[in-house]
Amino acid sequence: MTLSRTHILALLTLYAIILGLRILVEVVGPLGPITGQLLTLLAFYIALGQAFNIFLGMTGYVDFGYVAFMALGMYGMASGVVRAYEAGLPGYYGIVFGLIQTITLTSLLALIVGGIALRLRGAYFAIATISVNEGLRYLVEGLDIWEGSRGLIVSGPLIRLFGSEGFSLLATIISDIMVFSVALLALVISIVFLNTRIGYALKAIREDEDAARVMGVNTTMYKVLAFTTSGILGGLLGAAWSFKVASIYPPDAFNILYTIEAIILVMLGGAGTLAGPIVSGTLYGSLKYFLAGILPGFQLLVFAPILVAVIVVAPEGIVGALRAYIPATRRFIA
Amino acid sequence: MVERSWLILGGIVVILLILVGIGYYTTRPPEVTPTTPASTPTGTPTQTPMEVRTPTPTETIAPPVAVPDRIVIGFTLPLSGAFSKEGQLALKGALAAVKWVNEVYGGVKIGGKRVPIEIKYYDDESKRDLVISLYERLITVDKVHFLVGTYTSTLVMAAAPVAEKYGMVFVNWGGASDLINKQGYKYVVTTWTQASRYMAPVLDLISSLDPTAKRVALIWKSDEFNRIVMEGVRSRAQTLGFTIVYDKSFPIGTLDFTPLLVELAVVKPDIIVTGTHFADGLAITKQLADMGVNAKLIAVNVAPSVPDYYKSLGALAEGIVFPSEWEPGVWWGPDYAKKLGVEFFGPTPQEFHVMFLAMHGEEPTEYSASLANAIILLVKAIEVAQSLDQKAVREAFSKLDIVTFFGRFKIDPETGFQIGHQSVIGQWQDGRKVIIWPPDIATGKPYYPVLTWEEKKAGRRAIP
Amino acid sequence: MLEVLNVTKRFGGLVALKNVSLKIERGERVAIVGPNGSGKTTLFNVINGVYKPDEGRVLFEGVDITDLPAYRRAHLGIARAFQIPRPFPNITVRESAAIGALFGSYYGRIGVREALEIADEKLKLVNLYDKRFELTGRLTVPELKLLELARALASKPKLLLLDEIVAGMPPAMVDHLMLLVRRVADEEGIAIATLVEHVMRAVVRFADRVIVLHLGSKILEGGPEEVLRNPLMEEIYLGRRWSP
Amino acid sequence: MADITSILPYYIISGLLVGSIYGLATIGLTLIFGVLRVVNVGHGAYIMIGMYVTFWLFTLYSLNPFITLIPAFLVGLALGMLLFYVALKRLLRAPELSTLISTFGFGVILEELAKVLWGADYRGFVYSLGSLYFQGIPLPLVRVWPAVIALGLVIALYVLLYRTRLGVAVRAVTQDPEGAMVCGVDVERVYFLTVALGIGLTTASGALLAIYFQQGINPYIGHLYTLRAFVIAVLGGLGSPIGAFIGGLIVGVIEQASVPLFTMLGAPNPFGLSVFLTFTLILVILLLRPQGLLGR
Repeated sequence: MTLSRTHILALLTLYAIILGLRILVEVVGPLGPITGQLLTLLAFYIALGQAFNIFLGMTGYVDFGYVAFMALGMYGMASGVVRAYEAGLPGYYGIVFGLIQTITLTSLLALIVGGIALRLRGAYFAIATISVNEGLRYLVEGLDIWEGSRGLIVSGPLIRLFGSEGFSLLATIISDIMVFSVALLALVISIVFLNTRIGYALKAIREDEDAARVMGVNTTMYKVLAFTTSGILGGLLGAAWSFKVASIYPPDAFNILYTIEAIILVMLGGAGTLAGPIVSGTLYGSLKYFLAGILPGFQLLVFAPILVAVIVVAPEGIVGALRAYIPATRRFIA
Repeated sequence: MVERSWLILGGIVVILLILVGIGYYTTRPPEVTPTTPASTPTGTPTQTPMEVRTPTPTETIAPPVAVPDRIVIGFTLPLSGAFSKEGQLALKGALAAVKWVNEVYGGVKIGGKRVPIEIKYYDDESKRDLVISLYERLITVDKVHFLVGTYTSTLVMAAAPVAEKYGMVFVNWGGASDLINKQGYKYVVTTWTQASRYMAPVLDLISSLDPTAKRVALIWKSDEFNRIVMEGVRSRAQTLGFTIVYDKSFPIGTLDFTPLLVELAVVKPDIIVTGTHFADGLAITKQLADMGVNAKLIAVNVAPSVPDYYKSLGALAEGIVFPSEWEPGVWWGPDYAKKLGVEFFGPTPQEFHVMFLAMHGEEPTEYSASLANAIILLVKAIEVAQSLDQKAVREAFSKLDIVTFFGRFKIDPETGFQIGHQSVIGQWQDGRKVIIWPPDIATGKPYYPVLTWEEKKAGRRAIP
Repeated sequence: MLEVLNVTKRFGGLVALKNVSLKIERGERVAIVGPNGSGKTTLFNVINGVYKPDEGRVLFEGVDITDLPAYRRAHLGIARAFQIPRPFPNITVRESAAIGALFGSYYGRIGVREALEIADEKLKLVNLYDKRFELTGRLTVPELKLLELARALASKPKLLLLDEIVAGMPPAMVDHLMLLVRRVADEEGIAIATLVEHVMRAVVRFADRVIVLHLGSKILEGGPEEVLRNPLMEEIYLGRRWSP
Repeated sequence: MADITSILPYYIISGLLVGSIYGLATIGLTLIFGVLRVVNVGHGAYIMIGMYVTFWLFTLYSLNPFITLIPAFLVGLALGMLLFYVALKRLLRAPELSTLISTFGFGVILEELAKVLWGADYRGFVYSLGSLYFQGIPLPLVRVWPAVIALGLVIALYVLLYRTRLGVAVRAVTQDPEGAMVCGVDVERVYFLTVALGIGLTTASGALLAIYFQQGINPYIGHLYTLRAFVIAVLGGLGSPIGAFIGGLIVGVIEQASVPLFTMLGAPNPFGLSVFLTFTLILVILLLRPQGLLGR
């Protein structure tokens, strides 16, 4: 799709609404059932979907090990902070160092996995990435990297570096801002990609990779580019989230469930669409959150059938279906 | 063709439904009737038919503090996902505690009034992302007065920062990791014995029984909890002069322990200590039996403290030793308080036991008792503080030295570490859990050395 | 401009191309003729880089491109229109054509906007302009072939490889298409190599030169009339008759 | 520990036993993928159902666990049919990944239903047949027989696929659905039967796993096997049932036999590293031979 100004404006408006609500909640307190952390949770899902969409939605490759990027992001940030604390450096050094580590680790992983495994196609690529993810997890546990299975706990160092107040700020507002920024960054990058050569190359790859090569698309480069971008964004999201969970355990951090969630977020909204992750992130996040309160213990029994029903009715995703069946929406929903 | 396949489909669905129905009908204990969804979030224990909210006795003394007409305690529990068993057990305890406070005790004594309590809870699906936003919802939307924790360290770790941010007292009853209280949180109060002290008394027990049994083997799941438990066991072993002859871990998610057990059979230790949770605790016991690996004493973490353990393993569970924060039959009552020279508060162990049985039709477990205890302690702290102010209640916790049905409660004022409570050691004897350590509250004698697997299969019971 | 020197390509034990050499000059139209399995398609794949030859070299404008990957050759100006159109079903006609422009010999010199303009221009040329916002997947087969051509032309090629583009099209359209290609090629100085299996009439009208492949070897080369009259042809096609 | 390496044969036998059940537990996954190109993300849930069927029938009616294999298989067939009609039929022509969501959702529904019906308790039973002795170490018969039965089922499947008309149709659809359709194969019926059969075999393998391990059965136990099944499926070649079985054997042997080897090398956490080794092996195989050991 070619993005018009209307498309971009509509997308940014959606973002602005969520961000605006978040700020409003911060200032005046929760609006009914809408709390700051709920909005951040939604932003988290939106960011996850938006970041993964750059790879999954645009290239059609399924990275079943996507959570490895988030995990490395969490570990990168957390170990940076811990290192700074142990070295007696001021806290913001730790955060800067953590960010650098996050970006280095995730881009390294993306380049290595992308360079090697992206030669595989379809299900083979998917399973190769599962193996990378699980392999990493057991490597961390088996060789006791980053405290191994004991888990890397950051809340202590953070409290000592920034004080209780500072830690609270980090765990809520600052990491919230980071989550929102990642979501926004992922959207902006998606828009930029779609409006330049890159987007066309990725779409050609998704549709027919061999033909794309003959037409002059350097498929390897664009695939690795999308993979790396998507991976780094995932890593940054993990880094932001590490302040919130305050502790990182390998089985949790490398949990394949996050990958499945990311796939659901992309597919539910509509792969390759820009508004898709916003719609699906909001829907998915709020369903989970509110059902947890309405039917504690039974919410998944309501949630899962809804998921199945939606995808059976609209296999191309919500936004995809809207665009397909209501042509008028194509003018402003991308 | 299609029609026939529909017929087959229909037929098999019927079979399926029948099977499901059998399973459901025969296994449904009366108390598992799902709570009516609409009313659960308010947290009132709707499943108890005799539930009556006690009207607050009217003692008309001008209240010095603004007292609400009820005090709401909020928490999340893993009611689905990996820890749903523990979560469900804990919820039953919470309901029992509310009933005791409101109906037996008559409500929290504050500002000259008696105020009933209420619980509000959500299902966190054993997922940390949800824990964060749900705890904030409890604080900001539901405006609960106090928080208690959720089950398991990893989830508690995610919840604590939120409580901290809003300066809410957070009574941690379900995270045993030593690390929680090492983070410098100001509002986290832990009621459990830390993991490092949890299983070590097993070695004290053996020292007192058999000075010749010195060769210990450790097999443990490499998760954070069992790792710390084993560190505690190791250091106690050193002090008491044990030799550790085998010490290996297995990754989370292992159900086949053959490679380790074969090695263990070669090593032939006197004592086997396993660090496990439920599924692996059951599996490892079964496989020790299958492989015929015998020892003078076999201690298994976590799994045996739940009655399901005996139900699943039958006679094979005989003689298995396990640690627990609490067991029904641990009569840590007013006598114990008197001996320590501290106050006793809450239901006596017997009272709690009877009430719980009446409410849920089953014995309380470690998890049920832990959450119930957290709520009862919170009530006491509020009464001591005579205020709903978080700082005041937190200080009251620091000053408390008290015994409840759960045992002693005393924390390190700075960190919130539990230093008063101690874990107990139990043993399955003839189908019943018997407390065998510490001696002053033991309900029976230890059976030692334990029966071999062959003897158990032949039907012998561990009756001392 | 294009030189194929002694190229051999094997697949396992099967020799698909045996020591084939040929030359195509700027602006020239060459038809490569041969029955099914003669190695035509393999030859195209060697020229545009899908396969690497086992022996021999490929030169383009005097540069050895034997080891260049397919996409680099596209940047140099070698474009290909596929026999069985390989549409990108889920994107629009206009975008499909624009991909040709973006990654052809304009590569790196134009942005999306210019590419879309070029796409529009070529779509007008092949009469698909009205359908430019349709999804490619909704086009008919002849329309797809036109799009395939538009996309190839949009890349501003120096050498256009037409992969049996006329097969399966109504005769009237074939003539129209051939005229169109010829006109554009003349205007822009594009050399064209086209693969032909049966439709010999088109060959005569269209090609300056005909190269005949059989069982992987080049057996004939020359002007169309000359080649068609050669008795070898009848042998190759097993006595099959063709319209003159 | 010199005597530990000397019992390596025991480890290998033990690995083959558990591996053959892993293999059977993977066949359903790979069969469905081969024919429908659907990755059943909820695979583990059906294993869990199979385990519960065996557990309940044994505990309630003292039915011989090996006989429960039949009802477990039937329940699987029913579930497979249900899965096909509810979650897959309408998505066959939809974007490939949409089935990922519906199969995931279906798996979650089964798990949550199991939790509501049977509780989240960790259950188990004790059923013993005595032991063989190999190198002086007991090899319980409740582990030997399930492995033998798994092998038998695989042979039966082989016969079904290669010696019957249905099998020919299934294989034809695997190779080329459109071609098969042209040749008069009712592709949708083949899809339907494949899903039913695949899920049936999966629940049957769950029953065998229940006999093998007997303990720790709970609604979420399937997760332990889903990932392993993915890996084994790729190892054997996606879509190749026989390959999956051999892949299972290999993974079983690696899991068991690499532990003493790592111990000998003095690794701090040999068990964890043995799992790491499994995944690394998969990666290497994928890169060298992406179609898997027996893939086309």
